[in-house]
Amino acid sequence: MRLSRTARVILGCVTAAGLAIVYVPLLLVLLNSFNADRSFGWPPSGLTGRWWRAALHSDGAREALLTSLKAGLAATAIALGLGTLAAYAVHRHRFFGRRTVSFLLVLPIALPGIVSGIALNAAFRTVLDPIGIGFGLFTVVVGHATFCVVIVFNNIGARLRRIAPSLAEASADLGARSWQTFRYVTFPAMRSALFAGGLLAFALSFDEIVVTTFTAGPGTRTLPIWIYENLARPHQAPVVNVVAALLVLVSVVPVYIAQRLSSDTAGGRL
Amino acid sequence: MPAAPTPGSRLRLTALLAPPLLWLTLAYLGSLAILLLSAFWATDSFTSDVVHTWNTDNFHELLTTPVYRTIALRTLSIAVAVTVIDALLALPMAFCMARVAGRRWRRPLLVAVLTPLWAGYLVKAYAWRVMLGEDGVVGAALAPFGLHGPGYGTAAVIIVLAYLWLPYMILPVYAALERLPERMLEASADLGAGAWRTLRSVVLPAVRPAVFAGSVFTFSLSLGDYLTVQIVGGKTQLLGNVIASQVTLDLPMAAALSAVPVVLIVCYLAAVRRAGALDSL
Amino acid sequence: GSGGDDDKGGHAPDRLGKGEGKVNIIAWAGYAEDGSNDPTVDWVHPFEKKTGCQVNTKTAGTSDEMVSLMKTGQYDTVSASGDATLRLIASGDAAPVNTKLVPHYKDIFPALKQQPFNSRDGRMYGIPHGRGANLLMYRTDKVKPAPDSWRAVFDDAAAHSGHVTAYDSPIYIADAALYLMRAKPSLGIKNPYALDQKQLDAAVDLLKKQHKAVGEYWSDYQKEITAFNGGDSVIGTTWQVIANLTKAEKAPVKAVLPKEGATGWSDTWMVSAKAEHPNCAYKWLDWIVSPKVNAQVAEYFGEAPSNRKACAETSDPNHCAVFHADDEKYFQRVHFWTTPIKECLDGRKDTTCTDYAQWTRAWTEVKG
Amino acid sequence: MAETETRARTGTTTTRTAVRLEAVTKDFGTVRAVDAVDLTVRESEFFTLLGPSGSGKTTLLRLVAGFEQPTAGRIELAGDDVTATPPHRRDAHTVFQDYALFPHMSVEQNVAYALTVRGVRKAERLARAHEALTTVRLDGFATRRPAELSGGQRQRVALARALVDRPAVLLLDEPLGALDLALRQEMQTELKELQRTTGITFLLVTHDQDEALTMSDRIAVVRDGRIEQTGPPVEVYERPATAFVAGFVGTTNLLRGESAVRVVGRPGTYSIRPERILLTDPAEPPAGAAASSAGRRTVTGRITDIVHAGAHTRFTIALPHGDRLTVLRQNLTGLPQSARPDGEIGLSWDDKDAFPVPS
Amino acid sequence: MAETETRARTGTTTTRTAVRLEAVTKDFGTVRAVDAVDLTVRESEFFTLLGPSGSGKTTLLRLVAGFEQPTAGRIELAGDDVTATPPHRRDAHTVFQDYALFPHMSVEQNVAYALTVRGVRKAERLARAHEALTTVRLDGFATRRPAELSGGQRQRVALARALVDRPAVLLLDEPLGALDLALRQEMQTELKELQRTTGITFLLVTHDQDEALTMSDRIAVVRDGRIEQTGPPVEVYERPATAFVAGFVGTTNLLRGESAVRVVGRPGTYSIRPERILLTDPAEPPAGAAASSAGRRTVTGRITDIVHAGAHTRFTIALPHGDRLTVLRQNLTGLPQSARPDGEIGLSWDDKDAFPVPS
Ligand SMILES: Nc1ncnc2c1ncn2[C@@H]1O[C@H](COP(=O)(O)OP(=O)(O)OP(=O)(O)O)[C@@H](O)[C@H]1O
Ligand SMILES: Nc1ncnc2c1ncn2[C@@H]1O[C@H](COP(=O)(O)OP(=O)(O)OP(=O)(O)O)[C@@H](O)[C@H]1O
Ligand SMILES: [Mg+2]
Ligand SMILES: [Mg+2]
Repeated sequence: MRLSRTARVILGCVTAAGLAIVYVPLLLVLLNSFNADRSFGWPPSGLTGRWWRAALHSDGAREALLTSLKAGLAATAIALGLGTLAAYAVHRHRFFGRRTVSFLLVLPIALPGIVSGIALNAAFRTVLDPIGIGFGLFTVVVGHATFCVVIVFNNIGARLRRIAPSLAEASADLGARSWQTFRYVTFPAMRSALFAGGLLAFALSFDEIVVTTFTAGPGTRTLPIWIYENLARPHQAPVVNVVAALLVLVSVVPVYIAQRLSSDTAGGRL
Repeated sequence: MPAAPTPGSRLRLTALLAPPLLWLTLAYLGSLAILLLSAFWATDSFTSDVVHTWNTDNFHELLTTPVYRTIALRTLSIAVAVTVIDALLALPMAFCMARVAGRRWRRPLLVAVLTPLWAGYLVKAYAWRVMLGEDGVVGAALAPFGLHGPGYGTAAVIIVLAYLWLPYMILPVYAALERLPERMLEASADLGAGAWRTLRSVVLPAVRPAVFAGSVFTFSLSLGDYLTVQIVGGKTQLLGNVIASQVTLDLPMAAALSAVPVVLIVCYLAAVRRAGALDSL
Repeated sequence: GSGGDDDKGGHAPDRLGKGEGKVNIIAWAGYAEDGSNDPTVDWVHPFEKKTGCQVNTKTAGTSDEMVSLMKTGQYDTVSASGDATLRLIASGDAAPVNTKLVPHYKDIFPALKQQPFNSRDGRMYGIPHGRGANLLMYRTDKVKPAPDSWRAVFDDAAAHSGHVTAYDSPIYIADAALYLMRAKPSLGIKNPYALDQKQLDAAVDLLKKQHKAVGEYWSDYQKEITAFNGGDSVIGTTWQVIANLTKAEKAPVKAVLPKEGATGWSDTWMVSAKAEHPNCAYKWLDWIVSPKVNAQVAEYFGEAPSNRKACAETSDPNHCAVFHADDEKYFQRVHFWTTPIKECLDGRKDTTCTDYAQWTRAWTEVKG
Repeated sequence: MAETETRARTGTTTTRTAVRLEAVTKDFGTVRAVDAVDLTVRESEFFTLLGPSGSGKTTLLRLVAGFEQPTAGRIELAGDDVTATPPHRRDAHTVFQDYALFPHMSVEQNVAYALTVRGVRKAERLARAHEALTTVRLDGFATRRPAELSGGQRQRVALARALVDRPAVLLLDEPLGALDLALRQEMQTELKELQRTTGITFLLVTHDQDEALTMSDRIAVVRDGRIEQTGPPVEVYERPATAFVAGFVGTTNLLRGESAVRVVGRPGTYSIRPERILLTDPAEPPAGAAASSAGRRTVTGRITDIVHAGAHTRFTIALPHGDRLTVLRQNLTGLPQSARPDGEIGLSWDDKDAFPVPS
Repeated sequence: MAETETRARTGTTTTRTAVRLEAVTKDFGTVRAVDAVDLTVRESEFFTLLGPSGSGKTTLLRLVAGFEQPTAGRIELAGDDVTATPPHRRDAHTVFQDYALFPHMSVEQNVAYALTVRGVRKAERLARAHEALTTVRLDGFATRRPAELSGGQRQRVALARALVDRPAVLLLDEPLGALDLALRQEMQTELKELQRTTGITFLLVTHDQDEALTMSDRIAVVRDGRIEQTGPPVEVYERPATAFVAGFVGTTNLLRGESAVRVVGRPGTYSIRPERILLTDPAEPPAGAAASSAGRRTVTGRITDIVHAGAHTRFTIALPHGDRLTVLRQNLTGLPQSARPDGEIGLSWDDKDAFPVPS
């Protein structure tokens, strides 16, 4: 479609404006991480680097980051396994209730976090507690994995739709067993989708707070929970800004890699 | 082309489906069932202990108390508004990214849209709180035009939620636009349609499922949110807040309240599934 | 526990054994600092070093959350406020405390001992930790003349429409009741936590009227500070510490105890009836009210310490004065948070009072 | 003992039958794609399945390869029942219409794949891959990716990949469909040559009659999941078993009922191939020795269309009662004078060229 | 005034020229897809661009449609310079190779699209859409979705969609490429018929020489972005301007250098069409009147291959010095006795059939 120059300029402006709006709050976060004013007063009363120093020495933030990484990685790993299996079943097989499966998989992410959270909380209490498994990292991982599965499912599904089924057939035809077909043909073809899906799942888990609140045990403090607690602490809010600013800066790398790996697609699907 | 069932493939299918479905059922659907079941229990009003006597009082109260209806409607309207705003923003942005910007620009633009997802939901919400405050950036930016910022309240909630969920809308719409064959657009132009016409008759119908897919996120995430409301909502109260405030006091009532978004979202999903949204997620 | 109501909550231990090496705590933000947020603020590590009890802290945002967390049975001890304590006692989630096993108990201000919100039938169900009043804060540049009555946020709230703030919890209904005690004696309110249906309705009506003028309800520090700092809120309830912090940001604010008195909170460290680590829990209780630590917490969090000797340990010599720690006259005007129950707390026998569940629903309605 | 003997005997037939289908039926839901097909392909034969779109050719091939399970019936490869054998254990390789090359592997890796999954040592693997690439004249392309090849080159890589471990049977699903005509003709010759030199059994699927006629040892014409006729190209072309075969394999003039009586002189259904009709000036008797002998039929008509199609010219001729005949004439010598649009023209053919077909 | 006159004059030429390209060049980066092409298509003409894959045919068509902007040169439609006109303002419609039907619209809506965007009233729109659908014999399918149609039906919908508002020029990019042979031949006839009855100028792109030869009024043979020859089918076939054209349009025996001297008897490059060579028994003189007259050349060879290709048989014959000739023979009468594999055979052709081509 050939757009007129004006149309292109307008579209460009809307996009630029949109992106600007997306980034203004982030810039503010960055700015506030240097704001001498503890409660983010606007305009800043002065600039200081003490929050950055404080953040870099904050064991709490470091531990929370570690917990979040652990939870995110574990949940992503489970999601990758389960999501891939489900995507395979749905996209490479025909069976009764095929569409219901994708419907059900979407539920955990579509239902409000608070509903999922209290449901999981209630279930863990009635089921896990009696057998001696308390709330902790494990329960957080279970909660996160549940809504991460659909992300992987969607990414792998989209990829499977584009990989000609004849590739796997050609492999079998040439004498490859199922696992060989997976190792030599299917997995390489899906690798970038796995990465993109995994990254998005990880990001989702990394930023989750509601379900986490209801599934975390004592001492299990993920980064968002740490942020939540520290926003309510008298002297900590600026340190939170430092952490957030750092996260944004650091996250560009994996996001960019994911985009590169899956340059043929939109790179990640929700 | 999905293969038809044969004995061998049925076994494989079972092997493939069993783990995810088992997980889903045990970890999630089971939990949901337990929760919804507990909506039929009562609570000791003083100790907040759940009393296991079967009754429908919670639902009765839910349906007869006007304030719940008001809150449910307000929540629904906010979710709809957020979804509409995001769709209106995402369409031109995704279009520009996928079809107007040069190939070299696509990846950086997409990265730019995705990166904020990592900044932390609470941090962003608090940043907006600062921006929307009386002396905030928004007020300062609007002042020269003689305008006031929206302050804290429903409008602020809509703005911030729309901001938070925007990437979730852009992503599927972008994917759909990128997949749209150039041929379709050429065919339309070839038959005499100008850019606007092509947009309306060819592009929009093609991205509709993707918009619905994105709306699954914007709609349901808005429907259940309660933290953003606490931060910028002023005195606004949404379903999520009511559920959150009841959870610790009266779990059965919270469960009954939870049934409201569950029903809304299941209906919504069923509706958009027909439009092919679930395949475009 | 089985059997009668009295058995509920189990028994206090007669003597302590060896530490279990671990203790799980539910606390308000700032009550159990381990230096991870600010390396200079740490009274957890010294405790761990001293007792060998590893501390796991869960920070709760509201009293309700504390109650529900305690119900999981995974925690040994909690810093419960008065609007949670009775519920924990009644549900049997909290056990009575043998104060003899807490050596520092003897230095606690007597006014905090054997209170309706921390004891039952003469038995203490926890160790008092600290207290504070819900003050009236206002922007001196925007609110003139300086208010001295809650009237400013109730009947006169319209003057600052859109900029009034209030604490976001059902317990705030007591603030309205407190105001009505004086403003509408005909209602016959004796105790703001003992309201019959009629009295509750009156309070709710008042709050609904106030709702029109409210800009936002606050529930955490940060919100309240930014709101007053930025001028989004100009008048409303506050805690002393918030007032101090806001002033430190150079915002023109002032906090007063209005002439009607005020509601307030007094936190109590309680032990779970199902505690897996009761010995460490007792060690924690004693540690946290020891003069030095009690002073540290009180200063960091911004409250009046409960240990008389703590006033000598504060880094700011004026701390106890600022927070009226030993000013019993001051605290006589404060009605500490207590969970409203059916049985009227003011002693009325001819009527049933409204309970917390009803307050919760009423609060939902107030906010609309 | 008795069993061994039976085995041995089956073993003997093995040397002659490469593929055998017995009463094979395949349903997709309510669609019967393949309907009780019996088929025997001999060893080292170039066998073609020819039929219109949707007739079930691909399904037949996929049944042989093992990608589909028959609803009923039995499939043998080299005398062994493979009905329940998965694809990777059948000694048959497929050349897919879309080639199905592995995009992330080099040409060499693609070709060596069948050896890789069998665990053949790397050195041998590469040697044999290069040998196969040489066979298809692509030895210079070993390290390229499939995306860097043209259509014809990809086609050859697919061929090399399927040939590398010398399967007993090669299954080809319209392997030339995506190529342009010149390339297609070139590849036809190459394929035929390859089959001759390797001695591998080729089972080809196509809807292009020219391809089928020029390449095959035998053809099976498929229609609606059934085989209408099996035989060598000449037989299928010259003696079509049904009107459908007559029409689908080559163009023909089909004459039925009244028309048959008028034109052929007898009732029934007849096929007269356009190339069998001789054009003459209406005045003159038909040229050549057999001109007016018995067994030759002559009619007169009017030319309505003349299309020059390169090697031959196609005439459409209207007979007096509205019948139409198509006549093909090689562009070898000059045309009869009257062979111009609207001209009167004489047509003649040998009686036995009006071949009766069951309709 | 002067300008009006110029306009008027241009207007006069309009009645004769539908499409004109003047020195049109198109580069994609460093690839020159179209190289200084001059081309004139007359009104109501069926004009075909014929060439191998990658020769630039599609690019030429897209330049005319307006999807691509030429790097240099000028494009006229009906005498008007449209070089800078966007596609939706050019009076030409395209039938895409993959049809490019709008998947979310019914057949009817697809066909009516050109009218819809012009704001034609609904009643008229539907009436004309149905008319167009009737033209392509699809009137029963109006409410279906494209996904519910077969390939041939989709092709016809695409055709109806492009025809509905009677554009001056119809651009067709290998419209029959995806269809099977029988259907393709049927559609060829229909397309030709449609062009005749509507009088619309057709500009067709194909790589299928048969299609080009049988359908076109004129053919342009494209190679590497240039036009090698333009002319009516017979001319392009019979008098190829270059060796490339001779080889690409129909099969031919190209004889060069030594071979030419040996076989044709003269130095140079010559093309002898396989159908122009007569097979005789080597003993007998060639049959017919011109047998031994001057201007006829006779040689003897050995048959190496005989392929029965339906209407004709293709012989490959080895001449004594290693030259090979392909000979086509219509299956009209019996073969010479020696026409069997490995048999000695005589070949003869008219001297003027050995056509010299610039190489
Ligand atoms: N997986 C499938 N599910 C349902 N129907 C199918 C499937 N595969 C084939 N069919 C149907 O079976 C019939 C035969 O299909 P098949 O692909 O074998 O035909 P074909 O002869 O190969 O046609 P073409 O020349 O178009 O490739 C068709 O009607 C087709 O729609
Ligand atoms: N958009 C493009 N970008 C870069 N190169 C292109 C583009 N389109 C075409 N080309 C190149 O231009 C040349 C001509 O391509 P074109 O598609 O016109 O050929 P064609 O004759 O239509 O071939 P085919 O028969 O395969 O369709 C080719 O070398 C092709 O690679
Ligand atoms: Mg097929
Ligand atoms: Mg092309």
